[in-house]
Amino acid sequence: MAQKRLLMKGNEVIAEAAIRAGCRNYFGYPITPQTEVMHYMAKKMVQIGGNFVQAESELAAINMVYGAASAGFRAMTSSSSPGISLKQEGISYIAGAELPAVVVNIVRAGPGLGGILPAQGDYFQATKGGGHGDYRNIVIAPASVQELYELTVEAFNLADKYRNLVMILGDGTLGQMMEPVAFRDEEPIVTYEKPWATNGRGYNDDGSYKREHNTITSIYIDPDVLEVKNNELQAKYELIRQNEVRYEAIGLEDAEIVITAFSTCSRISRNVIRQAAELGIKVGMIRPITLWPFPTQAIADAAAMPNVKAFLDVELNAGQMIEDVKLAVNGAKPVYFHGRLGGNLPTQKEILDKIVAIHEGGKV
Amino acid sequence: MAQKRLLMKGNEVIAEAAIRAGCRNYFGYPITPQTEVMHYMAKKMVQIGGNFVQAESELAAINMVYGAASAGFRAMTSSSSPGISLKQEGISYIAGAELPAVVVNIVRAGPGLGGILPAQGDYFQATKGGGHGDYRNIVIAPASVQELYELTVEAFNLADKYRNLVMILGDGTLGQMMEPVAFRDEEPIVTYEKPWATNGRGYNDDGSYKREHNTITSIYIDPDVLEVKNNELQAKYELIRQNEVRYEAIGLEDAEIVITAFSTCSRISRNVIRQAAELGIKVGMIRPITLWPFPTQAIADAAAMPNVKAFLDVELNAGQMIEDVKLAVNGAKPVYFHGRLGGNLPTQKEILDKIVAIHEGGKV
Amino acid sequence: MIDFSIILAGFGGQGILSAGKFAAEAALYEGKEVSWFPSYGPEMRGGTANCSVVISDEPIGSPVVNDADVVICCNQPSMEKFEASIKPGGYLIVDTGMIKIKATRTDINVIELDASGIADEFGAMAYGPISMLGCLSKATGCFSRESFEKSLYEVLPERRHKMIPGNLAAFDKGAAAV
Amino acid sequence: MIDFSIILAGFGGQGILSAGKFAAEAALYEGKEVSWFPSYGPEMRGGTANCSVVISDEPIGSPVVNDADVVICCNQPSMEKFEASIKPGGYLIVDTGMIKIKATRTDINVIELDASGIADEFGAMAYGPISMLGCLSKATGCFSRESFEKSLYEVLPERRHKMIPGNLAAFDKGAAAV
Amino acid sequence: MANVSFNEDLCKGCGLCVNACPKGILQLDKERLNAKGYHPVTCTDKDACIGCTQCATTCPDVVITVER
Amino acid sequence: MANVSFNEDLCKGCGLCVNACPKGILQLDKERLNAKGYHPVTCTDKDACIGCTQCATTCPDVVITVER
Amino acid sequence: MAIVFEKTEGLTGKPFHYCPGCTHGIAHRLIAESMVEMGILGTTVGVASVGCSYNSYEYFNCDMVQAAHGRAPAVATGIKRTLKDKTVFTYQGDGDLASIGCAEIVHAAARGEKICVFFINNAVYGMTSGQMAPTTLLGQVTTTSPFGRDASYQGYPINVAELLSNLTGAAYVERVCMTDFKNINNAKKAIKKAFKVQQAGLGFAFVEFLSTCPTNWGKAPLDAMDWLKEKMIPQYPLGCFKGEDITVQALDEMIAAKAAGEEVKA
Amino acid sequence: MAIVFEKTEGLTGKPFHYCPGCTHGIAHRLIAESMVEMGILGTTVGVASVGCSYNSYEYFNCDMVQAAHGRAPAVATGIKRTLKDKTVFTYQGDGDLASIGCAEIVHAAARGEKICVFFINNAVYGMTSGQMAPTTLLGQVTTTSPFGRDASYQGYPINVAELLSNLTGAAYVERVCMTDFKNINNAKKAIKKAFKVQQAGLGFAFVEFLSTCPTNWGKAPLDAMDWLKEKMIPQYPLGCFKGEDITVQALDEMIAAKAAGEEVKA
Ligand SMILES: Cc1ncc(C[n+]2csc(CCOP(=O)(O)OP(=O)(O)O)c2C)c(N)n1
Ligand SMILES: Cc1ncc(C[n+]2csc(CCOP(=O)(O)OP(=O)(O)O)c2C)c(N)n1
Ligand code: SF4
Ligand code: SF4
Ligand code: SF4
Ligand code: SF4
Repeated sequence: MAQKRLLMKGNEVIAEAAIRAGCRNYFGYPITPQTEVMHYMAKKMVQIGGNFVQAESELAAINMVYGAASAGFRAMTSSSSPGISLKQEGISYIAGAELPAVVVNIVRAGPGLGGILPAQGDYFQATKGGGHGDYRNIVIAPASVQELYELTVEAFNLADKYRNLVMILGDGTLGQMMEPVAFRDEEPIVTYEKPWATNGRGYNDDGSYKREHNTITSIYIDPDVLEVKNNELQAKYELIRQNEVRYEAIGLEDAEIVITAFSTCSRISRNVIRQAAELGIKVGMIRPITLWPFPTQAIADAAAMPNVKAFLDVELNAGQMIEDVKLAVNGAKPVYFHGRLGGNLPTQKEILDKIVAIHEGGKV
Repeated sequence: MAQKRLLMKGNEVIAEAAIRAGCRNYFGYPITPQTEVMHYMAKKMVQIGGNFVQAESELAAINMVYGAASAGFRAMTSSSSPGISLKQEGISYIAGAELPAVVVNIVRAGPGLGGILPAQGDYFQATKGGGHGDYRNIVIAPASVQELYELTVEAFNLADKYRNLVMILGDGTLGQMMEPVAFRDEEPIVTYEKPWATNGRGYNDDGSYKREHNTITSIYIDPDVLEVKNNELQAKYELIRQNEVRYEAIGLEDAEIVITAFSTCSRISRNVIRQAAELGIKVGMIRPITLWPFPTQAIADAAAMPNVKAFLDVELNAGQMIEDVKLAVNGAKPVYFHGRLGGNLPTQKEILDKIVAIHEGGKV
Repeated sequence: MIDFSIILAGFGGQGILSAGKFAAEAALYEGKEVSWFPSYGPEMRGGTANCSVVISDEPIGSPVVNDADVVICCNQPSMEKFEASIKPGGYLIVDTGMIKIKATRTDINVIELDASGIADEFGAMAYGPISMLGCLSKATGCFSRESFEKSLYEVLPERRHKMIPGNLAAFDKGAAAV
Repeated sequence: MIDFSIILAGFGGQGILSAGKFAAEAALYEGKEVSWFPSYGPEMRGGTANCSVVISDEPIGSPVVNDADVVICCNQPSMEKFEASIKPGGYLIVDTGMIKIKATRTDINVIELDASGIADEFGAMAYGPISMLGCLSKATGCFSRESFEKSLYEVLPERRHKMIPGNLAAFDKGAAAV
Repeated sequence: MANVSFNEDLCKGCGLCVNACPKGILQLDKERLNAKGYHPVTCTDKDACIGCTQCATTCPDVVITVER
Repeated sequence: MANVSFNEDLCKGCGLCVNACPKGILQLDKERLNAKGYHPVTCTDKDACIGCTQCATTCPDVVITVER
Repeated sequence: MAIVFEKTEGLTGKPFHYCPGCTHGIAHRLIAESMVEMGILGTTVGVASVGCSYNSYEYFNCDMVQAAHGRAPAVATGIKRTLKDKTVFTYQGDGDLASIGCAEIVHAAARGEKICVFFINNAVYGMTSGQMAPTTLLGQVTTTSPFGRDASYQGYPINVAELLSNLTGAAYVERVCMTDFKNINNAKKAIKKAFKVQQAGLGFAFVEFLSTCPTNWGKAPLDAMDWLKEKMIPQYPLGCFKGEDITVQALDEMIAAKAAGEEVKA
Repeated sequence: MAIVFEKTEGLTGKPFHYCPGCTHGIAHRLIAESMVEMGILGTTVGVASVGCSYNSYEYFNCDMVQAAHGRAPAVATGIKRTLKDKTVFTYQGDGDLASIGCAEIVHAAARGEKICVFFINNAVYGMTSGQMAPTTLLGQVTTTSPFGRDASYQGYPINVAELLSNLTGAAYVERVCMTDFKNINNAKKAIKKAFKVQQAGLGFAFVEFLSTCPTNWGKAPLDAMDWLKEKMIPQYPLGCFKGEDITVQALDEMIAAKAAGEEVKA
């Protein structure tokens, strides 16, 4: 049974959700606008006997996660854009060593030190690999505080299930806002055996070892071995692509224009759909919940629908997810773009104006 | 006049080219397979009175580049995949502060510590932004030691011209191989004024300052100001897209199949074209020399040619540039893929087999 | 009610952010969708503070408010900044104890209240914004006095329940001014 | 000649990499396209060394050689590893001073030479691989003795020119064995 | 003869100068708020100022100018 | 009574054990190469071994076993 | 009457955004005044870091570069190596310098990089709202040590001046505070000495300023000053840890000799 | 006759890939033997780093994690915090630990992280072919100091043991070498003491091993040993820099008390 709705800050909900998901190991370094995740953890972990370490840097934090995950424990870190850039080597290592881990990026405006207000400029970094080599993070984009909670819990399950890094890609809006959240009485935690964990070989009663030594590594110096390893990784990613795509589709059945938007932009767009309907323009939306794996098929299917005349991609960046949208649409319909930069959010009016322009401009 | 052809190692040629381009500031941290760039610089810079600093890490190195570039000097660093991941924050800062800088990535196989043999698994990282925020590096992919030389010189010009980071994306093959290189007697160095450089305000004879204080920064805490700044950046990127696309096109006029490949893969593919011709299959190639800006138009034009029936993208990764190829082709023709991972190179035979399969399989 | 939006603004330490939370809690108590969003932008260290509250019967779009139905101003810089953000027909609630200038717009409803006076009277800064919530509730009905009261009991820890009567009194004083 | 490919392999320190460079330099002197590529892979610290040299009239494709026209082996592990990489009709040049096993393939040309014997005779390890270049040149004509000689003058610094006669003599001894 | 003056709008009312003044003639003006919303410093006895610059040296916001 | 024996194929001919042996009875076999291509260590006078383990302790490649 | 104290031209005049009573402002002014008094404002490049002073480039009236969090010493290295005859300094907080930038500061010191580092130790992360810093005192409550810093869980404070003074490349290391007239004047002397150590080419010069953060300490400005004196100074004693023996006169002579083109032996 | 010396089961038996005469192998064996002799091979997790010993996880017969370059102390922290009753060590070279990993080692020590760090100082980067390390001696020729390390250009060697011994959280810091029977046995004592310091919960334990790199020093193995003795030891004196007063007996008592569930006061 769902409990009462509490008004809570997004960042704190992430922390609470992680704890509910059984995560007892948080390693982080402060940065706006995600600091409340840390503050919450700093208090709670001490109270419940978990581990909270304020690392000396984001690099150290991600590598502490690497260590705790190697030992077989649920572990997480959180940061915001510049800090996430610093974690890229570590993220690539986690991919190479196939460790389950959860990383939260409450994105702020960049590049460089940039600003501290919300943005979605780290989409490419998160989904295509900001680190080196061929790897994929599962990337989840919640759109409300309630989803921050549910999807954070889910993130830990997915991480363990696939021995993969799961990134929660939020933006400053989600992290800083308060919204009602209803916690469940019991979390749907799935427990996975981790026979690979490096937690000590252990001794039998006769003094012999319980098992051979385990090793966690990402180096395979022989290219043939590394190629096999890489192909296995790719096969795992294919499996994830098949099983874990999540998205929300609204009003596709009669939409003339389909908005693609995630997280904060999808919230604003939802209101626009209502407004457009008042103007007699039928607008639908596909909201990717997993940014990777991307809902390519859903978008391709929508692109094949005769009622759908165009797509409008809305992002808090200069146009990043739009590439994945276009790859899915594959030329079948035009794809337009509206974006805001620097920490500003698009208004409903801006988006509506764009919709009207597309609709009227004979472009539909 | 071009001088005599000398047999030189790719990595050493990069270093020599940089020096010829007027770069007197090298900051780096050792990593295979690019160490010879450092070794060459360590010796040469001392001999010619330039600056060589072995930084304490790749992070420090990129930030030393940031400093030297701020002061108005040509500066560079080089590394390989894991080291480049560590530079992502710095790269994003360089983008935000609009500093000219050259970064060399002699790519090795990943993810994680991976292997030390050649790969192209850092394509996404280099071209879409491994760091945070909306920015673009100019990314150049030489395919021979001679090109390593010429394009490295060019990289410094482009960096200054656009106040932008230019990345030379090579792979272990190019860095480690020796090939003939013919140096020019004189380099086509373009000198740009840098009135923005933070090199001291200077004093007039009367003790007054020569100018107001200059500042180099990437933080714009007001979102409206940052949005303007971001839009200016995007406008610059658009300009670069218009002016600086480079590619090589081979045999498109009658090609049935067009290979897209860069660097080492394009070399191997060139031989395949010859072999395919012997089998009566007409194969052409578009070889991007700039990976960003990407030769989207050239590929779109080829996709529109009636003789072209399909594309085959060949890479040393699990399929990265293929996304840009598909975005350019935009559904007009099928795009196939052949890739190798882990440090292995595709053989001519593998590629040829793929060509034959596409050709025969009625897929063309 | 769809995306009814309120901006509260003033100096840091005046209790602006808390007042916003109380408003959101009260509406939540009524089963509404609510959001609260702090300004954590450039002015953070400048001594000013503001937040947006949105109340709605539908899932809320942007929690960041550009055009507000109501703006509650507790100091002069806020008034200069936010008066323009009020939708025509909306409300501007002004702490006349802090703000000496007058509203310039004529297409909005202006409610004046000596909130800082009330705060002085009740002995703590935080009562000022609370009294302005009284105006808000009375003028717009975006949440009721009952909900405000209930939410106080919900939100405040036991040991602080003794402060509830004071808060209600301040609230009522504000409401009385409308 | 299109992508004529040679693998040289042996222990580290035997002069394998340098011999490969000399071969490439000699072919370059003849106006050919050439490439030289060292193995810098897993075996780096294991005490073995090998490199690929490609000589061609056309721009060279991959400098990494999988199927070689010629394999020059200076120790047993190399022979075990690379014998299979020779194209049918290609050449295997074996240092019988170091390698006690016999080639197993019958579809290739095997040239045996006591290169380490020659090296002992000339007083330095490096002469062994040089003598095998003599075999290479003579057997395949991928570069001439003249080019080899000229390239020695080009590549070696003046102070080491005194070593050229010895190198040529070792080269000739190898060539004579074909 | 000395004079202390204040760039009042920069004052943040921190009181460090008040504490630093050996003559005890500085005080925060609890009656007024400056543009930034702080109670600014004020000099209660201009004539008593000895121009020692201790207040100015201690002020983190470079509010104070001293003449002597 | 002591015995020193070698896992010869692991030996890299570094000579550290030769230097460590207080009896001077170890030597690299310049006549032979082991599978790795090194001249392996050999004991020139097995009977003189006192089993002090100094060679084994010094060997970086754990080549040597000592019995006593 | 003449003006005996006014805003230095070493500052741009833009009002500081620091909180009331925050001594960042005093440190800024002292550095700015020193540059002007030494006649090097026009030949100095400063490096701002990430912390409350992230935009100190808007205040210092010399050329300024804003550096990534912790990397100011690397940025300064890049500048100083290219501008050997200019003066280069960094301005860094304790989170920036002692935590994320630990490797950069240790190595700049070890390299004997000829830069000045001005280190603002306020025992807390100011900008990001009061998290524990490496310099946070045992028992001190912060947003990430809500039950007080506990050595067995969060480790011990790092005494940066002492640590760096161990490195041969560090020529001058001093710790000062800005609690009162005398100490403020001492702090300025240390700044000037640091600049001179750089000008004389002796190596790395480091001044640690004990500084208040009234906001995140949750204290009124004057109480913060008291807390600094009572709690911080016992953990972080004031004084010169390296280069005490180098006199200003000796420095001046070295600088003059250098200007005259002579080789200087340190 | 009984076997008095044979390969320990603490090693997997996989032949080392190290160069002839490289003392990485000795350090490996000593650590492995110590774990077996102390009965902790089954309860220990080791962290390999990036350097010639990158794949030491193939040699040590305990559970092993391979860490990113320089980050082994952070990885070890993540492991130790989750496995409080297990023994955790890192094995790191001087490039790894003293250069890129400088922040991580300083902070692990400052936090008093209850781990053992085995630091192989061979004054050079081995794996990547002989570049200068932070520990390279003045005048030493390397591939990146081709004219010899020059203090004014490349700075001074860092004495890591001395540096870390400054940090309160470092409970035990010792420097050893492996040049001969006696020193090798001393090194093993230090390893065991370090493990015991961890078991007793006293904090961070650090053993620096002066080690040879014949390949990159360009020296025959025996000459490398001589060079180490003649050149390295004067710069890096052997000895205990912290925790000398802690006796093994005292440690054993603390460990026993801990096992008996008593609170230990350091
Ligand atoms: C890579 C990165 N990590 C984290 C941050 C967030 N951040 C900004 S300032 C700061 C701490 C500043 O503290 P300190 O250096 O002590 O300076 P103070 O604010 O106290 O003056 C942090 C963690 C950042 N901007 N970049
Ligand atoms: C991030 C990163 N930077 C650089 C490297 C390349 N690298 C591998 S080992 C090494 C140096 C190792 O030297 P050291 O730690 O002294 O160990 P040794 O090899 O001497 O035992 C370097 C720089 C890397 N793998 N990852
Ligand atoms: S010290 Fe400065 S800011 Fe503080 S009260 Fe005095 S004048 Fe105002
Ligand atoms: S010490 Fe070991 S590796 Fe070296 S020669 Fe002796 S047995 Fe061989
Ligand atoms: S938060 Fe602290 S350090 Fe930052 S400006 Fe305010 S008082 Fe100063
Ligand atoms: S390179 Fe040096 S450190 Fe590495 S294995 Fe060889 S001798 Fe040992």
